[in-house]
Amino acid sequence: MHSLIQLSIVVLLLPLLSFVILIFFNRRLPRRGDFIGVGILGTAFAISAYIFWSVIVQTYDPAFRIAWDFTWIDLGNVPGVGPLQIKMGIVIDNLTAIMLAMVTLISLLVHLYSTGYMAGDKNYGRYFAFLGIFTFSMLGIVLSDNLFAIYIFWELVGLSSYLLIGFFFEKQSAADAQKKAFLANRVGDIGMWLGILILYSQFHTFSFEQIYANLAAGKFGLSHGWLTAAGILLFMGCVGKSAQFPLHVWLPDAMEGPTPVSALIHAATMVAAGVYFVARIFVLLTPDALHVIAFTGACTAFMAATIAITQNDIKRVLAYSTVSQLGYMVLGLGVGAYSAALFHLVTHAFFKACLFLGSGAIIHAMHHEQDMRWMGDLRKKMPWTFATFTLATLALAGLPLTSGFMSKDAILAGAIGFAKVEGGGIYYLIPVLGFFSAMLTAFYMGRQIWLVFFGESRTHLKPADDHHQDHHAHASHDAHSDDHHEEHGVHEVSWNMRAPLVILAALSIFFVYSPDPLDGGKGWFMKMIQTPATVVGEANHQIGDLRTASVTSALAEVVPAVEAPAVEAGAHGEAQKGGHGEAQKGAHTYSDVRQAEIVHAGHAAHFTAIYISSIMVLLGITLAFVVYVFNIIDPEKTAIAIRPLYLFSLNKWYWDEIYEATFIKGSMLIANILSWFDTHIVDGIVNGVATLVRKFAYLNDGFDRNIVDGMVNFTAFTVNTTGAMLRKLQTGKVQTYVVMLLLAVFGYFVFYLTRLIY
Amino acid sequence: MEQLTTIGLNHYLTISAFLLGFGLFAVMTRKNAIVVLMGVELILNAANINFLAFSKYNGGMEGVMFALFVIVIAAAEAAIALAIVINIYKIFKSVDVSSIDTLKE
Amino acid sequence: MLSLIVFLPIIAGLVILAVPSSQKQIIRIVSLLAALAQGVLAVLIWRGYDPALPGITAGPGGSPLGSFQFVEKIPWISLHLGGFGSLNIEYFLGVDGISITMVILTALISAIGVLSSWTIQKQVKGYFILYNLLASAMMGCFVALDFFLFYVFWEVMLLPMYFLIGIWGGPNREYAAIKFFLYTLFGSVFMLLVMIGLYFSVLDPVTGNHTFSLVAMATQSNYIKDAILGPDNVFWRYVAFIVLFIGFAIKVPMFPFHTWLPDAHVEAPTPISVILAGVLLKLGTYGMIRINFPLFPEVFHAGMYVIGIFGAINIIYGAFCALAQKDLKKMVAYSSISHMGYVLLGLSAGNSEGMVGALYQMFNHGTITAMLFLLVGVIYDRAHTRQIEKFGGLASYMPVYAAVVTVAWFASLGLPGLSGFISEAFVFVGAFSSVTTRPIAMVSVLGIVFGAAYLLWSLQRMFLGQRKQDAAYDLVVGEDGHEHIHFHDWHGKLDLDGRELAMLVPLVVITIFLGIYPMPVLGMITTSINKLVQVLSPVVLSQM
Amino acid sequence: MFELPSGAEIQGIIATLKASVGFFIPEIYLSLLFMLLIVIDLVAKGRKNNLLSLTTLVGLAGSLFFIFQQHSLPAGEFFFGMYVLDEFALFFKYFFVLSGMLAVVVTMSDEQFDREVKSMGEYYALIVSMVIGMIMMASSADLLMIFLSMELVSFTAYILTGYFKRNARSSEAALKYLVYGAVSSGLMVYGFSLIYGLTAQTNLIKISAELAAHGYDPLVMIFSTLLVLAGFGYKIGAVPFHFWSPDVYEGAPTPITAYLSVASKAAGIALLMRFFYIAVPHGGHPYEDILGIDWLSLLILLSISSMIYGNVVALWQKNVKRLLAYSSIAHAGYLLLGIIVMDKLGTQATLFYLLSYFLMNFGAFYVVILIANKTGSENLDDYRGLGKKMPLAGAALTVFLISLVGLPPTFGFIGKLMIFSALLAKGSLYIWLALIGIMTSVISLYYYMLIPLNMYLRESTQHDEKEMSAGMPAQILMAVLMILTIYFGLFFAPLSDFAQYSSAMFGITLH
Repeated sequence: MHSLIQLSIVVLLLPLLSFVILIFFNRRLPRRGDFIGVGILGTAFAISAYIFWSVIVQTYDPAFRIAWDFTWIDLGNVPGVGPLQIKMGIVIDNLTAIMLAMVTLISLLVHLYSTGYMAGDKNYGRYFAFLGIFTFSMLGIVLSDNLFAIYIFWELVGLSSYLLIGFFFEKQSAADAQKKAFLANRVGDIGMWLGILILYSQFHTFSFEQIYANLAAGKFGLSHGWLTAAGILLFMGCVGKSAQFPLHVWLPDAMEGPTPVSALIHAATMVAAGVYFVARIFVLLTPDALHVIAFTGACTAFMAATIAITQNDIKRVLAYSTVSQLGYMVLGLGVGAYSAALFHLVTHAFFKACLFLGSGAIIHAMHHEQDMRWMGDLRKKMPWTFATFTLATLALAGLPLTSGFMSKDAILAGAIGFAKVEGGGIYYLIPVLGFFSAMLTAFYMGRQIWLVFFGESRTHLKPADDHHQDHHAHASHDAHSDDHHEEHGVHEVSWNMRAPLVILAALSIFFVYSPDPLDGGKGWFMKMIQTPATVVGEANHQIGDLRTASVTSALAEVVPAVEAPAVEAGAHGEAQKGGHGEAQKGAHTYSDVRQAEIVHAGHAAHFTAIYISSIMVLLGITLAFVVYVFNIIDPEKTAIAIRPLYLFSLNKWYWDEIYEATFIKGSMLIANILSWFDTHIVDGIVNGVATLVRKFAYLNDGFDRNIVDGMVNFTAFTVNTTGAMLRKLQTGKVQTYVVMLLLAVFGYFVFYLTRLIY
Repeated sequence: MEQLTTIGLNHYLTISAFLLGFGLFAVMTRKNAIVVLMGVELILNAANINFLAFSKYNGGMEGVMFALFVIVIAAAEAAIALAIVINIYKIFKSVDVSSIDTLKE
Repeated sequence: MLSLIVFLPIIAGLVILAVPSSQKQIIRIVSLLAALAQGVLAVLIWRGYDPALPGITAGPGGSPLGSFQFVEKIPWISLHLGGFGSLNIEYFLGVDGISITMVILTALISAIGVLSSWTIQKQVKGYFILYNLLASAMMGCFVALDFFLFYVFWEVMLLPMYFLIGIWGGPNREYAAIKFFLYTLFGSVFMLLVMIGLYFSVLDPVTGNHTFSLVAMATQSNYIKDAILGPDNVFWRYVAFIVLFIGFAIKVPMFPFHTWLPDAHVEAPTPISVILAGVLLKLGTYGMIRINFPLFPEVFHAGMYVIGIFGAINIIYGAFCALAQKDLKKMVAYSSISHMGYVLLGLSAGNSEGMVGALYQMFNHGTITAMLFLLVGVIYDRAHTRQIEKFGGLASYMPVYAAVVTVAWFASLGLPGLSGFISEAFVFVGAFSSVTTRPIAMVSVLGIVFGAAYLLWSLQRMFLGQRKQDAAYDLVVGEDGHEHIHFHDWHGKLDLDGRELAMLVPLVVITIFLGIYPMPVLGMITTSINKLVQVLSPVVLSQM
Repeated sequence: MFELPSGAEIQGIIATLKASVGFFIPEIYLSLLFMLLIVIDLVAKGRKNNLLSLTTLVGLAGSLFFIFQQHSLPAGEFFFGMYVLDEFALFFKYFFVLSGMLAVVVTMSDEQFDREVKSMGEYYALIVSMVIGMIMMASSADLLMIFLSMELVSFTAYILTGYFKRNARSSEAALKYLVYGAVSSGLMVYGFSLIYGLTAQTNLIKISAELAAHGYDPLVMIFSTLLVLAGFGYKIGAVPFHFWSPDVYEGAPTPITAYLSVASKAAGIALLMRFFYIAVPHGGHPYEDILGIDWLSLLILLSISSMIYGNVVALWQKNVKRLLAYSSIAHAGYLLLGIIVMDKLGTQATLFYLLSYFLMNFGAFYVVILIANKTGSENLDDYRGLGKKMPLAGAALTVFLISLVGLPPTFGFIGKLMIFSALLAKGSLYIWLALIGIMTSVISLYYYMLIPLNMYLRESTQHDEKEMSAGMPAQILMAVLMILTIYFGLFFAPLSDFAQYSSAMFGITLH
């Protein structure tokens, strides 16, 4: 076993250890054992930093990959399949190494930060335990080498987010939010699970390596459509976890959790998991699947941005910006800008974590005031926070010299290239949406900065009772704020909350990633993470051909041509199923053509992208200034002027209401109907008759009580009525008996007589 | 002798059939227990006539034997029956068969 | 060994018979000892079990020894029937991969059941006699390899169950008891006819006589071609399969024969619910695996689709009904209908993954549902109500209880890392891999979400948030200044006490351990399942 | 008209009589016992003691010895073909004697007798004479013998039914029994006369030979057979000849009810089998038309209607005795199932079922009596909460009822098992019959379980939780019966073998 593997296993298990220790013993330990959590995470980060160093820095090789696995379940010699084992394993490549470092670092910082933020909470120890298991499951996703393991850790992430979001479970809203998050994720997981099932049913394995090998060898037994379906279904997992449209609704509510948790979940780990997973399965996504992904991402980015501009809760703004940024990443993957998307994943992780922790600091300082309308003029009181927060904001808005600038532009460039390659038309919608969202981002972040840090303090403006009530809602879980609230007002936070901010802010400056502030492509990241060769080439055999043509030829004639071969491509794929080696070769070459074109076109579009986006961003910021600094446009008036649009955005496009009305109400309705059906119909196929039975004249209460319903009821009923009639024959008059006797004899006689005659 | 022999088996059978019918009729319709019992006697005697007739026309003594035994049995039956009827009369103060129906259903 | 594990409880029952009914503690201890001894035996059997032997059919030379283990085969009754040679009934016990897990489960659950019966105060003597009788019968069903013997055990279970529900049950117990009795009897009487029919159709290859041995029946070549249930007599074979299937399906319980279950559960006392859900339901599916499918493989193949559909109906229908329940126990009852649906689905797949999943699900459902019912019992003992609305915010006041509940609930909704997940996963993997049941599997996946829905919802309503206005308990400020809750007329420990922990902790541990490393159980069953799949597969049929 | 027999013939007759007496010892012994009992009764007038009952018990037990000796004798007819000795007959001799003994025991523990009558008087003597009559029924080979023995049984039954002279129900039952019995036996005799007319024979075997040889007039044959069947059916208590039984069973003293429901039913079955297996020639295949008349469907109709009617109407009974009466009608139906199969296995099954029915039915009635002694009632509602007050009785009754339903591990289950095996052994021919049997037994579960339901699941109306003990001997007997019921449910091989051994008639064994 490679030493790095061993180390990675240690990294994986350390947080679990912290969970186990803290969940059982936190009350017996000094300081509820928070130092254990921090210490363990520190170790974990140290190790993964070493791994990062030795993988990325030492062996500077894009194709670096080591794997190890062991038999987890042995199904023996299965008829029709042969010996069948289910393996668990670990794979380390560049992406893994980077993610490992990132996750552990941010988790460490969050731990550290929480020691200040959560101090005094009555479940302090349990909180760190939950952070531990969360980190554990996230690392599991990062390291796993097969779909099954990923699914397992995927669900575990769901669980730990459930636990953390609902950490203040006495709050009804928190309890709702945690349930919502879990269920929304489950919906996504169903899709993911089905996708996994499709692949397993063909190859009887969960391992990425084998699945890709089989796919490349064209062993996929079902039609090409199934493969596309598999891709989209697997993507659904990401839709759930990475809060893509239409399953994004859980994420803003998840802000009910403690703010550091928001940083952890919504910046570094959980939401990143979805994107990471799509990256892992990137190679088996068919072009059609990729289109779906791209459009989903674009829609998400745009929708979230439009919502963010009207939110007042500081954390909600950030939440929606997260959704929007995730949209970018997914968009990036969809358009095939693989490395750009992942690049953005990492950069975003750092500056968004910074933003959240910063907002946490603010909220902490403001004694759990989250509404930006009552903030303002904090830059003097909290200089550190102000500085870091602003830096991160710039990164998020995507101004030059920041990490966000490079990654976002790479994605947008890819989008343009993609639109070109796919032949324009509808596909140009994607970059357009992307750029528009960029502008919105700049706008709402500018708004936030201004509302929070500039102007004069508006704390006093807040309706008192409202504030009071709000304050009480939190009082239940945070004794700390209770004690010191009245003594002194807003203050800069302590060092253990400041340090993380600084580190994270530093990590969102460009030179960390690339020497050239304008081109991330020159940086180590883009070099290490390169677009892998797809394994589903066989199917877009001719598509490839046409693409090469399409670049040169005019767009108009290509658009129909794109659909046409796609149809017969399926058939072709079926036909091809036999030939392995040839198909494989074909697969690589041709598929690479498509990728190559996109990348190439992306590079071509690089500067276009930079110009457009810079303009957009500047527009956004100017707008923000115009509105909030120079008050040339009065936001209230505007809001009233475009009230419907304003409300639409303020109410988050009414998604919650829609879901409430359709799915939740609907399933509850079905549930009630069915259970009525169960008690009244199934449980008494003839309950109507059964009631008759009860009404039945002869019945005495004793019988009534014992009457058995359902089918038995039916028997009981018929049996009893017949019985009731038959017993009337027993008149008690002996002469009637004699008559009966004779009748019987005579009846039989006639019966046989007829049989004799005929 | 001749005239006698002209009476065939069928005559006997017819008579016995009629007896049977009367007997059953009596059993079914009469209220008085005694009469009911007489009806039973009629049934048995119908059987007797058959036995004797058959044994006359088929030869063999079994029929005669049977008839004798049936008569004896009938006597015994009558004895028991009367005992029971008397007991009934003691209790119900009536021998109306149709009115005695406390046990039913 | 097997005889001992089967008849230990009955012996205990006889001992109890001698104990004066005033000596409640002695009675309890006697049956606890019996249960523990059973557990020890189960462990011994488990240790001594060789996973290499396949079971299902006879081993080499037609003798079960090559394939079954711990076999006890004694001629029990041999009598002469007119022209039909001699009627041979054997006292024939043995375990293979299919029954071994169930044996262990039964031992475990009945031990836990005894513990949870500690609170029974009414007619303790009679209760434990019946309880032990029931325990014996259940164990017997799982190890009997002679159809006649199996049938005897099967029917013997009914009466104790009837009385246990009927005497120690809730307010509406009469109704529930009779309903249970009639439903199950209705299912089993027809089994009698099929049993006789099989007897006349099967010859023991070794002795050449007609036989009740399930092992002999599992080999199609042992059937007389033109006998009533012989291969030529297709119509009656189908009828027999359906009749048997319904008989078992009622026990499972499969829609639409499931209505007895919620009533029985709601009325039954906690330990009996535990037994009922933990073991009895498994008998249905066990019967299918052991008898229904291997004896009529071709019919099974024709019917896979239908079985799968019923499985799907169970899964989703049960989940929906659970979603609508106000009574916690009823919700759990419906949840187990839903979970038994997974077993049916897995069986219908007819491939190793599905069947392994189904069998493993039987085991896990046994442990998990036992846990659920115990937990329901815990809260019912304290609050004397099971209405979900009557609770709220319990997590703050009963942390340990809340923690265990969380584990159990998440286990039940199939969270990875807990045993339930692996079995459900395998069920789906199997069902999806077989072309026949693929569409059904795709539909059934919805069950995952709704399962999560009703469980989380109940969890939230009962444990999270604040105490409700009309809650079944009061808030009082304890001497340490903190708030506590107080249940009316409950004087025991507020949170879980020692006995309850003793019942729950083993189950929790098992659930978690088997969720992380399932091989201890799977390792025992895979060989047999592969063999079974082979027996069921059309290839074998064509060779027949 | 008839010439007297010559001396030689008379010598021959006397010789035959002498020879035949050797085959007749048990009957003679029992007749002596009968007289002895009368004498004892005369001597020990008025004084109430167990002398009579014990003598009866011992005497009956003694007769078992003589019956046992008859195994060594060759099977065959004697008394000029009036009477037959074969394994079949022996089986029933044991059966009747044992049931007689049980009836005596049951009577001893029934306190109603103390209340109703001053002295047991000729009661036991009558029981013995009834045993004799039944034995003769089981072994008679001639129409005349059949008639005589049946009448003997009937007369004693009438008297015993009405034994509680001052009890209205008892007397009414006696009257009904008398009228109904007299009519149906009258009809039977009429049928006999017609058969005699057709064949000029009264011996069963000769009749069958005659019918086979010379054919017959179907119309008359049908008519006569139906009349005969009326007679037999009345003894069996099968629908539609059952009307007397509920009233009589309810009215009669409980021991007599038990005795009639078991023994006289068995006697009827014995006769039926003899008549249909022997007198009516038939081929191998059951459905092969037997002399143009489809006897089987006649019996099938009888049995189906009995099973359904008995079980269905029983659902309505509030009086336990009456409930058991209806259940006994249903059981007549199950017994007929065995006869319908008409082969060795069927006969064996029927006999075996009789044995099981004997045990469980007597057991049930016995417990009913014991409970009636304590509560003075046979009403279902008065059984509430008895499970606690009389634990053993409750348990025993439950076992007997379970056995009556036919659930393992009880005797009754094996009985049903045998019957259904016999049916299914014919392939798919009789499956539908078996199905009806099964269905009806499910129905029967319902009303049988009403009794334990009342005993255990419901609290008694008057709240005195004191235990009522039925007295040590009764307890023991009850326990023994209960254990036997379960024991034979698990180890029934000897009995079944015995039943099979006994399924031979006239040395003829059906294939």
